[in-house]
Amino acid sequence: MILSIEQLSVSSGEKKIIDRVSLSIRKGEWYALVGQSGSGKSVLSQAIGQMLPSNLRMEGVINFNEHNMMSLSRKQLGDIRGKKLSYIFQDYQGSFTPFRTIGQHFQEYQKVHGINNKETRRMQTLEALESVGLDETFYNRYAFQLSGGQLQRASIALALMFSPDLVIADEITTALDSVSTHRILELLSKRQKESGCAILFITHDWRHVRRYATRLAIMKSGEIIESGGKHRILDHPQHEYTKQLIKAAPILEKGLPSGLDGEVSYESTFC
Amino acid sequence: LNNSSVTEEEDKHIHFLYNFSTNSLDPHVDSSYVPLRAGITETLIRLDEEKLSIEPWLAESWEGEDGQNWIIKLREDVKFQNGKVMDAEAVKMSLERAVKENVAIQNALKIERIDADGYTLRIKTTEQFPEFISELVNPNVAIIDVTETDIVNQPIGTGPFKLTSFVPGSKLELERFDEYWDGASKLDQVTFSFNEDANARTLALKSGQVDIVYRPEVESLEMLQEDEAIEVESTSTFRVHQFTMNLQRKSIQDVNVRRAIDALIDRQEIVEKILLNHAEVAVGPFLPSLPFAPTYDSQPSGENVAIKYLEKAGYKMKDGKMQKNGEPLTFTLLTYPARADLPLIAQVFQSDAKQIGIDVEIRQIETPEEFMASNRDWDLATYSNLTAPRGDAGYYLNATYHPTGALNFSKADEPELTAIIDKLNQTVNQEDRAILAEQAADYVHENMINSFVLHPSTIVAYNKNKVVNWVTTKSEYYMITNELDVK
Amino acid sequence: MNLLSVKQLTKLYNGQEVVNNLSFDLQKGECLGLVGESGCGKSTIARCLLRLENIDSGSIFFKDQAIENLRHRQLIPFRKDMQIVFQNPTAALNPKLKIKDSLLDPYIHYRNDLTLRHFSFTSKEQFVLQLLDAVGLPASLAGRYPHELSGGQRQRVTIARSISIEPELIILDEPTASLDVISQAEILTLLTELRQDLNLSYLFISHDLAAVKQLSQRIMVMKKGTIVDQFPCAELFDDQRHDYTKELISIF
Amino acid sequence: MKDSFMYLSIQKKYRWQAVLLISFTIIVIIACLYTFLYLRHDPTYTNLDRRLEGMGLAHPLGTDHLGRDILTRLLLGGQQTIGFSLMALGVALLVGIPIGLISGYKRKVIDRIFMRIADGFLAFPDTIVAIVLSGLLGPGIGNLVLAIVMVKWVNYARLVRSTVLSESQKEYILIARTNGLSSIKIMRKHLVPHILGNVLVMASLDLGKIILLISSLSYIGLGAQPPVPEWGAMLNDSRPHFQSSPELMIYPGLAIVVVVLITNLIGDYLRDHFDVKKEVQR
Amino acid sequence: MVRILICKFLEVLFFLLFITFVSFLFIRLAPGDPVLTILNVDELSVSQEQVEALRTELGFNKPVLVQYGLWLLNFIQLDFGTSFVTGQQVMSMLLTALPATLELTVGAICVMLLVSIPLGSLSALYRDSWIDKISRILSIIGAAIPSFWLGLIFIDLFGVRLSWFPTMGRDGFISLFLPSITLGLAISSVYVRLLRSSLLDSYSQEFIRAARARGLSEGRIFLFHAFRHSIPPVITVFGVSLGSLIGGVVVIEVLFAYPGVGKLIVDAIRQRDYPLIQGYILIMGIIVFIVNACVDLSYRYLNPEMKMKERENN
Ligand SMILES: Nc1ncnc2c1ncn2[C@@H]1O[C@H](COP(=O)(O)OP(=O)(O)OP(=O)(O)O)[C@@H](O)[C@H]1O
Ligand SMILES: Nc1ncnc2c1ncn2[C@@H]1O[C@H](COP(=O)(O)OP(=O)(O)OP(=O)(O)O)[C@@H](O)[C@H]1O
Ligand SMILES: [Mg+2]
Ligand SMILES: [Mg+2]
Repeated sequence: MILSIEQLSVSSGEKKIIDRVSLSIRKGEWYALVGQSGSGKSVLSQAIGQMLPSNLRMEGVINFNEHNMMSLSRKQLGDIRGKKLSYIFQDYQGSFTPFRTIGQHFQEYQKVHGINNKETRRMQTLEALESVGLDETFYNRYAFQLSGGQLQRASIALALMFSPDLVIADEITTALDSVSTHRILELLSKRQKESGCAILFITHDWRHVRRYATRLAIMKSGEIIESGGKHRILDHPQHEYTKQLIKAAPILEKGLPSGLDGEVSYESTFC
Repeated sequence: LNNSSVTEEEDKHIHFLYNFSTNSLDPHVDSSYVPLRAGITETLIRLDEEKLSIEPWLAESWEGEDGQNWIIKLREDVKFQNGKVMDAEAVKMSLERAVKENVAIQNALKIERIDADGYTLRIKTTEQFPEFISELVNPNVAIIDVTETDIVNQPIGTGPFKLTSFVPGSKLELERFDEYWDGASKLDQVTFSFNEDANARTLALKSGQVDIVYRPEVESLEMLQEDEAIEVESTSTFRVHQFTMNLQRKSIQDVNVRRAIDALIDRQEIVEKILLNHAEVAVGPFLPSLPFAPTYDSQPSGENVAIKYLEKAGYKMKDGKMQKNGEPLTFTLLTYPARADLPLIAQVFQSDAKQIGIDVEIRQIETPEEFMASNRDWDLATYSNLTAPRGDAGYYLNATYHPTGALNFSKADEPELTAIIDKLNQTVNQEDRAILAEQAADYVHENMINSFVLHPSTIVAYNKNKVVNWVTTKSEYYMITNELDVK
Repeated sequence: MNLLSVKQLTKLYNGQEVVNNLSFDLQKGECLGLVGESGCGKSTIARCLLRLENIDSGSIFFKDQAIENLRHRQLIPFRKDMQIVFQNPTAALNPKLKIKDSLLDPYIHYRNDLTLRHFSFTSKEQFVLQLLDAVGLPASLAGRYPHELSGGQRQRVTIARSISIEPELIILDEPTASLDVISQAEILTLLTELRQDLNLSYLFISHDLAAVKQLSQRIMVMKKGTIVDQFPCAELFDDQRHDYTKELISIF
Repeated sequence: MKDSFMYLSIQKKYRWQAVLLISFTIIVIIACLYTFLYLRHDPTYTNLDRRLEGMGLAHPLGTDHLGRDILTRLLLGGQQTIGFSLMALGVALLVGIPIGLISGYKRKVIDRIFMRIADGFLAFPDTIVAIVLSGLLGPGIGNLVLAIVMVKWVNYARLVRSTVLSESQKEYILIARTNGLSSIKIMRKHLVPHILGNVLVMASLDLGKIILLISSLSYIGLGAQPPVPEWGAMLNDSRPHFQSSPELMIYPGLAIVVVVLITNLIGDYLRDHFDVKKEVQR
Repeated sequence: MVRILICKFLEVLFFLLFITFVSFLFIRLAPGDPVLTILNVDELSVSQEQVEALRTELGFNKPVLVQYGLWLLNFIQLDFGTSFVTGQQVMSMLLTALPATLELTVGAICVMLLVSIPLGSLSALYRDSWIDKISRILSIIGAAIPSFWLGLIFIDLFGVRLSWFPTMGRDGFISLFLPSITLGLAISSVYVRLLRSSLLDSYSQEFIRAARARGLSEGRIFLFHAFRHSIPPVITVFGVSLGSLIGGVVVIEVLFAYPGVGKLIVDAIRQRDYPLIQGYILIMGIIVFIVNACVDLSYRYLNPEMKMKERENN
């Protein structure tokens, strides 16, 4: 068990944004979180890394790697964040500070996590970029000089740099077109297999759940209404809302409601 | 005054604070006259402050019976601050430079030719010009060594102090000139600085930053006087604050209206309450102590007198307004802020006039001379004028009452008066001149061509525990002298 | 009869061909799907067809009349027969206008040249209600401002506005891209119904193959400014499809 | 800078401020109206026997150096200062908004010409223009207003222009164009309501600046003329009495501070108000 | 590259022509002229013919355009004319006074930075805390206080009552304190608020969240990410409000009898010293132009996006 959340509530003033949610993620699994817009998925994901805005209060228990996240000092949190637990956000452009180059981001990242030799840092950066298919010309580029897909790849490289135990990916492809989306997810899945990390994958798109997830949870209005194995939920949804959600998904070909055969292998189109 | 007791043993130093600033020290051009006032330069002729007549200074004597050919003998013991001897040739060059650099001086001196011979100057004026010698009092005719290169920042004169440094708009540092012809000063150094804000000047004296302050804030004098260490001196000047009447305006053309206006001006109260007694009530243009100032009978004044004059002129009070033929009497009164008391006088007049049903519209302007000359849609103007800047009445009478005068804003064109002035311009003899000037002044008063309010005083405050031999002059020309000393 | 026919349309931005030599026809009552990855020029085509953008070469025939060179005034009779729905409904509604005012905007301007067949009303209020009803929105929204609506509701409002003058052609530029799955499905259903009820023609732009397949009769596949494939919907899974089309299918 | 707000984004917090502001404003207006309708003292009546009196029943705030009632002058000065500032602002708006609208919407030649002119105007430091202009035209509040208009209109034109430029890229303007609206109608119906918010915010913040500018120019003697009791001019008049009767400078100074404070608070309030809406829209 | 230089050059030329022409027009069309001041009518007798003669000599009777042409001709030869009042070269007068003004301005900017950076940063970092509230109240009040009034209070307090600083003039470093503190405080309230809101804006950006997620310390985030991102709006406002800063300098210089260009120009306006006014406007225009060019350059440095775009275009 990498992460276990028990009875977590987040509230803003009187209003409860997340209401007693429990959830656990196992080592190396791809855990999908699906649900209505504004149901609190992003808030939940930020609560895990203790990154909520100051006006939100939270209670409950978050255990990450046997640490109780709530009781850690800022320093300890800083060590965990980025090293053991890393994030990829939807807004690819915004994930990079606009006036620093990609290389500088990697450098700074390694520096704060204790790698002191500049040359080592540079080598590792190039390696990491290489692993997501970006060559060294990207090292000195700024975020605005990369396409959305390239930036998301850089984010992935950054997030997986220290082989974290858990990567939280919050709607990382909604801003990309379908072709790029596909390539990014393929890459993420490949890198996950290599590094063995767990992924908390927040999405709206059933196709991605069907293709990559092992388990999933469904959120609505701050609560998890259903959770379990992928096949169980896709084939036998219990909750009314889940049924609606599945029904509403656009279908290209007939006969693939469960996604069982969605895992057909096909040529990876990138590289 | 905490610093005042700390007088330096080895260095005798005085810090003087003046109320105008200048960006140039060119003695021939700078109209703030700082080089002369700071004791750097001197003129050939000076004003005797007691007798209020002219006396030789760098000159020894002069002659010029015909009023056109002048012979000036120079002192032979005068040296410039660079050690050169001041002879007639140097003076000639200096005068020529003044005329060349300064149109105003060129106009004022009317020099046709100068000949130099040892220590004697022969000067011919373009026309008969009896005031010529008194014009030489003008600080812009100071004698400097024109062979020096940087006259603007480093003028070399003959005065008791020589310049060591100059910060434009801020201050001069001066040092004793040991070879001064009239006996070197006992002071080692003098700082002559500028500040145009009267408050700031007062504050500087109070905080002990400076020793002598020229024109401190009138309102703060009481407070200054409470300080044991501070002496406040006040001396009337040759200046007069007057109401200029625009004789081209219909209502003003009536002498009774002019008299009413004159009667409305509450001089005593203005002197007491606005200038806090640092002024002298004026009836005519010339300071009473001047030899040619007429004596006047005391005249009734006040609202009732004014109303009587107005009734004589055909005005009646109706609906609270002074009217004639259904037309209410109103005045447009010009004033300008450069002399801070003028707008106040204007406002007091406005308020007083309102009491007898006359509406006065005050219009504030920036440059009064230019405005009054080019705009004629005003009735009255507060104006301040030097009436005998160099101890002679010729300048004021010519400028203000002669039809061709540049300051004749009343547009006075009285043949009788013009004749007196013309005659004055031909007369060389001082006594005869005085009589003519008096006649003119009487005529002005009789016909109320302008109305005079007061002669403002120059106020100087200084630290009497330190400063010795300070003299406040009427002409305001002579400030830092070789006599000045510290205790 | 071809409602719209485009011949060799080319559009340059900064000297670069964004739309390159493109030709296609659109029949009356038909829905033509246009797919392609982002940045391939789909929105540019939409803007060119409406003449919001001047084209660099080629011709556009609307109801067999060339409109590529017409001026503002001359275009008005054509424009009242074509409408557009944009991807981002927030930007497409003036935030300072109430919903009802936004809805009536086109009608007010074309009112004199219009004869409405489907909508009949006696007052503007009534018209607004009919429009809202047509897209399945409650009447209570009429008095609100756009920011008080959800994304899906806003998109319905823009659709309602586009059908208010009963145009013959509606260009739908990714109308569902910013919505969640449930709203997406609802909008697609709504569009299908409206097309049948009002006999509309659509040019449906999207990069979502499934959505396009659901709505259209024919599909065009676009890549880098040119059309690489064009086929009836039923032939989507045929073998002779272009490689790019196959890739799109495969990643779906 | 998209949202520069001074206060919390929680709306409840605004309420007391709004109440405070409105009551302040009303007090100021009433005070000015009071003198307008009923003057107990003639603001120009000088009484040299009663100069520099302290507070008292007859003169609640005492008298000035000419024995005039300070309260009356202060309140009348409020009318002058605020009135002329509003006038300057109003004229600047009337000039700036249409020019900005046209140049932002029409672009091309008009815009280019405008931009050049605006650049030129911006090259002159605004306060300097005001100083030079009112110095040269002669002191007087009319000239001062003219000078302020000259330097301020550009700001509004620019603000409007940039708002219009960014708004007219938005799709609702495109749609309005496909709907056959003429340029004038688009400007009137779609753009004007949009710029009003921004302009209002800027104007209310500007008002304070203009009041300060008018009074500082009056203070260095370039503004209102005596005996008009403009606040800056009152300050200037009281300068000689700074040592002996500092209250003469305190009253008008405080009056300026309070009024500028109020206009600034209103400006901030409006800015937040408009910003909060924007947040929701996003 | 050459083309760009030529364009820039033309732009500068156009700009100079514009401001000199407009200011020339204003100056000459305004009522009043310096002839009577030059002739010192206050003390010397002058006849009306002499006045007219001087007016003709100085060319005031010629049409404005001709006067401008003549001025321009001299200007091209780098001759800015001589002051009517002092007879000195206008440029040398301005250049002697300029360092004082620059000192004052730099001093004021330093004060402004010293006040607004800590205050603005703290109130953004500790939003809604007491320090935020206090700095907000201070900055609102600060924006409402006329600078000359503040200056008088300072003079009274620190100059007279406490005698810490000289009240006037320019006499070494110490005399710089009061004027630059007054001016600095007067302008800093704007920047406190600006920096605060700009920082808050930065902190609401996604990249800050991303940096936190990477485990960077708050101090590092502030220094290397948030603060730098907040500078451009501050600089923009600085460039735009440079004019009012220069105007503020005038008021302060008059108040403190500080011998800078501001005091020079107020005197020049009073005396209608045309060449000096003209020269002043020209110099200030150039300074504003240079500063704004620097502001543009700093954008390029702060915002790599602009720098790259520029490079592509060349
Ligand atoms: N800082 C905050 N203060 C107050 N409320 C907040 C804050 N952040 C989020 N919320 C509220 O919490 C709720 C959940 O937001 P969240 O971003 O987690 O939704 P989501 O499930 O990620 O939705 P989406 O699919 O659209 O991303 C929303 O109603 C939102 O308004
Ligand atoms: N006004 C413009 N100026 C310059 N280039 C433009 C302009 N508008 C669009 N482009 C460029 O034209 C290309 C096509 O843009 P377009 O918006 O038509 O793409 P799209 O297919 O609609 O993409 P998306 O699916 O993201 O909406 C893009 O590369 C874009 O950068
Ligand atoms: Mg989210
Ligand atoms: Mg598009």
